[in-house]
Amino acid sequence: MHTAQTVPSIPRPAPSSATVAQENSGGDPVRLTQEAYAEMAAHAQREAPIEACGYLAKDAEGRICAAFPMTNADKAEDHYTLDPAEQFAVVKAIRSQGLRLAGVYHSHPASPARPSPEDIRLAHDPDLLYLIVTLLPGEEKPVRAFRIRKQTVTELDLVVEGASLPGGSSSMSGAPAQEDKTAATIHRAIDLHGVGCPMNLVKVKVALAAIEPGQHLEVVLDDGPPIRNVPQSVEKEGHAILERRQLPDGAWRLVIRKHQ
Amino acid sequence: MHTAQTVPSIPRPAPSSATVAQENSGGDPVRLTQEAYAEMAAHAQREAPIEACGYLAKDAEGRICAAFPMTNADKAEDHYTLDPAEQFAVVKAIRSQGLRLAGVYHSHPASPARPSPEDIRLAHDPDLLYLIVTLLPGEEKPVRAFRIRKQTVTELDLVVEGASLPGGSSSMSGAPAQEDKTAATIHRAIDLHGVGCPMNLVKVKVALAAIEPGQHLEVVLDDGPPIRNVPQSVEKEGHAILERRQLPDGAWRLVIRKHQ
Amino acid sequence: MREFTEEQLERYSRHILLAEVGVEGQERLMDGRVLVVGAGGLGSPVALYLAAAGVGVVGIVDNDTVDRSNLQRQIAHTTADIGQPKVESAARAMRAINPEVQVTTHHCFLDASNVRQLVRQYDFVIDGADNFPTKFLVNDACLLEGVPFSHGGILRFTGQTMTVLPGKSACYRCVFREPPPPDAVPSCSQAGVLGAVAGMLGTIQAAEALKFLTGAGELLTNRLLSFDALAMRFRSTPLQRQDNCPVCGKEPSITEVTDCGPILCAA
Amino acid sequence: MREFTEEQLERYSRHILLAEVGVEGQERLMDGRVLVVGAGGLGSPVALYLAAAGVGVVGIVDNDTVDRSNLQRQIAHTTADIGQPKVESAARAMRAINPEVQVTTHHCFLDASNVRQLVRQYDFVIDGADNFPTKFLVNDACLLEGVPFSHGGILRFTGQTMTVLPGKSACYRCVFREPPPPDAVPSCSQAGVLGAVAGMLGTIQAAEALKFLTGAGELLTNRLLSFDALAMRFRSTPLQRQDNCPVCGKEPSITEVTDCGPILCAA
Repeated sequence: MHTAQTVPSIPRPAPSSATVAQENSGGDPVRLTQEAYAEMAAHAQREAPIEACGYLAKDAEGRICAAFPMTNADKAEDHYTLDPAEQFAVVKAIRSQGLRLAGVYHSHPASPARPSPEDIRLAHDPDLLYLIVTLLPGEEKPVRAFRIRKQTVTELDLVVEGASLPGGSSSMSGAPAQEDKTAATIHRAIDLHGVGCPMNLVKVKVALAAIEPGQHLEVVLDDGPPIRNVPQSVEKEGHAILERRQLPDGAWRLVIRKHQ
Repeated sequence: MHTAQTVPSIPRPAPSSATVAQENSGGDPVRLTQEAYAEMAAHAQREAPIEACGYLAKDAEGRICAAFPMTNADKAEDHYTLDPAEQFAVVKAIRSQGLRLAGVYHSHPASPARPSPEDIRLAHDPDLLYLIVTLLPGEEKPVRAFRIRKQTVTELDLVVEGASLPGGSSSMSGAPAQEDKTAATIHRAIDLHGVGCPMNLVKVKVALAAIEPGQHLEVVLDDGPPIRNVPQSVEKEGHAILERRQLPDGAWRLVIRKHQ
Repeated sequence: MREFTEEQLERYSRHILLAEVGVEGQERLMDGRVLVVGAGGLGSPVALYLAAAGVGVVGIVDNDTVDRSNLQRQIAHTTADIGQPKVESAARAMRAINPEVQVTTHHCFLDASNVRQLVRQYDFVIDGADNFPTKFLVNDACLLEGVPFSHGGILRFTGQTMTVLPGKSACYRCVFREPPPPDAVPSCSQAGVLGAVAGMLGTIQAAEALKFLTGAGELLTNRLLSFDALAMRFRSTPLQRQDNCPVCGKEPSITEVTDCGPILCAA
Repeated sequence: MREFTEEQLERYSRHILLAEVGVEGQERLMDGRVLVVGAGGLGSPVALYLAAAGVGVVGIVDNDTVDRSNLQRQIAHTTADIGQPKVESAARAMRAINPEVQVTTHHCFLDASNVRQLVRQYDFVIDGADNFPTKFLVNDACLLEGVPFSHGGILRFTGQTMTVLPGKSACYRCVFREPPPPDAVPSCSQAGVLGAVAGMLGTIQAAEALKFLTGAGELLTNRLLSFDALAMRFRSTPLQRQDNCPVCGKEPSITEVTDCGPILCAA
């Protein structure tokens, strides 16, 4: 957190490719799950034209599997500051899910996904990854990953995986939407937009009670406590989460198979 | 009880000495405590001119120590029937106090204490004593004891004892009254006539709380459950019962010394 | 599946969230029928918690009216209820908590003439009676009718409870055989009880009823749970069905309920 | 000695009859002052039984209003009370049971700015809070002010409670040291609780308060009483004061209460 806490709130000029040392690391590529990418992309879209920012978490295999949208305390179109008040909570949330802090992401709503001089100057943590998402249409790489050590930027290869999504797509052509195809036949669906904890879990349980064992329930849950709490409670009662992906509006879509 | 239950409810003529075989048993005298006598006498006075009747109980030493006033179901001036509905309850009460049934008493409000022909004819239990109390003034023997076997009456010697009453009198000159002298100085007195269980014990405890340890509380308690319950509860809490005697109206007077 | 209204989901959310209760368990509660014998120290908390839980039908049987001396522990009644039938007062409190619960009041003495036809209308019975003859009457009627029940008793600072599944677990007579002679039950000083002790025991009985209806957990069968609130110690005594139990043994001598008043029985 | 009215004697007769309470004990109850923190699942039965017992002054502090989801277990409130401050609703129920009790309502959050001045006005505090920061706040304030209290917590089918005599017996921090990190406390599925479990724990806490005020029996000090209502098993774990306890140890690091919100505390 000391890294993120020291990100200062100063304006920075538009990104210039001149200041970025473009090197390829040559090592293993950075792996990013589709959910995490979708979360970043959706967040960037929600916040545009303001820069979106947040933390990234990696799982035991080192794969970046979750993005944690945070508040850009600057509320600016060309720079960002992670809200210090949120940093503790998010790092705790990451740990509570058995994940580790992997890096910081932010968006460039109107410029390519390359670090600005300030991005470089203020990147204090040599172990963190810096991911940048651009909303510029037609960009070949809408998201890029960098390591920044001693003011030197190294771009890393980035692979977006759909591994946790059976039937999911690993295309980078935008955030996955609810209408994406899925292998599972949905027997019942409930939309819990705006339904907080713990009533959302109550409604999931009621919906599960109404289908047969082995059948599938589709649930849309709000981001934040709902997505952090409900799936784990559902799994604890023996049901399986078949799919879990973020929607463009930040909410999450789950497909739950009722326990046999 | 079978004896008492079969006492029929028929009128009988005034007692006639002619029908009574007057013999002295020559054995040990019947011993009667002052409390038991006082109870019978008080009951006779309360009921006059109706005949009073009830059971008598004896303690482990064979002494008649308690009289249990019962209802004369006939409500007549010259005959009596023990109310059958009360008989079970009274016999249980006698047993519950560790006593045994000793006999039956009744009063002759306007004639001497001698069995009438019906008293003899209807006395079925050869093992019970039959005591008769007279209210006739100036009688030498206001209470007499008889055994009646096969229609034959034997009068037994009768001694009234005051043994259980410290400072009590064994004179037969009427029932002991509340104003009798006692060794204890009374610091507070409460009259619980008509106050049932368990409120009587509540009030005794309140009164005891208001005096100093070692001081004396005088309490008047109703006969029946109150006198059976309250003293034992008071003793259980460490207080001492200094005196306990029955009053002419059947109620009981206790003197309690508050625990130190 | 029952359709829950939004209000029901909200009201019962804390039960539905429990894995061991859940939607099905709450449905079973709402379909359940429990008879509470006695609307006094034990019956008060039982009645309130069963109502709160949304048990479908709660019957209460009690012949008493509210007395001021009840209010030190009988929390279903208020000062304004003094003189009114306890079943009415308790029913009012239950309906105020949860208007969905159907409360059936039986303002009468439970006796041999009515106990069997009453208990057989219910899935579970709570014995919150304050006297031994009624406790044996409830035991015998529940055994003969095959209705599970929770026995409960309190005295001063102590309480004891056990749950009986007729034919499956030890019954009250397996343990206590018959009522004590009435004169062996001291009536006066024994009337004292710490108010909260009634609550401690009644809430355990309510929990047993909820567990029975939902099927959650392990009931207090073949165990007598007792506690002393003075020392705040709890003890569990293992029990067994007795072959020679007069009501649930191999050759039962009790095949019909009988009134067992304090006088007639003791002879 | 206090003069009891006839009505008071009747109302409190079942306490006066107890040798361990008696007239003096009932007077102590009537002179006693108890603060109930939280008018929810635990605070409800506590408030009702303290009122029934005639405790002189009962304070209740709670910032919440009655929600339908409370009614499954919070028996001091009714359906008609939904939306009203819980302290008002609980006070109404208490006064209905016993108009003699002076109920003081504190409709506010308990925090570092008010907790010490609040607890010091009472003889005993019941912790019926539903969150860890408040439980630690109550512990620290009671320790610093020397006010005995009962800790209580419930979750699903379980409950735990201990009574703390500051400077004499183990405190909550001797055992639990500090609040768990907020994300270690699962918020959603853990919201479930069997209604009667709240009653079981609250009535034990009420009994402890009554024992403390009357001086009867042995308090739950240096012991953690816990139970699992699913198995209906109770357990008592011996505790000891800890020399290195941050609030009641030899070199306490906590000498003032601090607000310990879920985020700030977790670092």
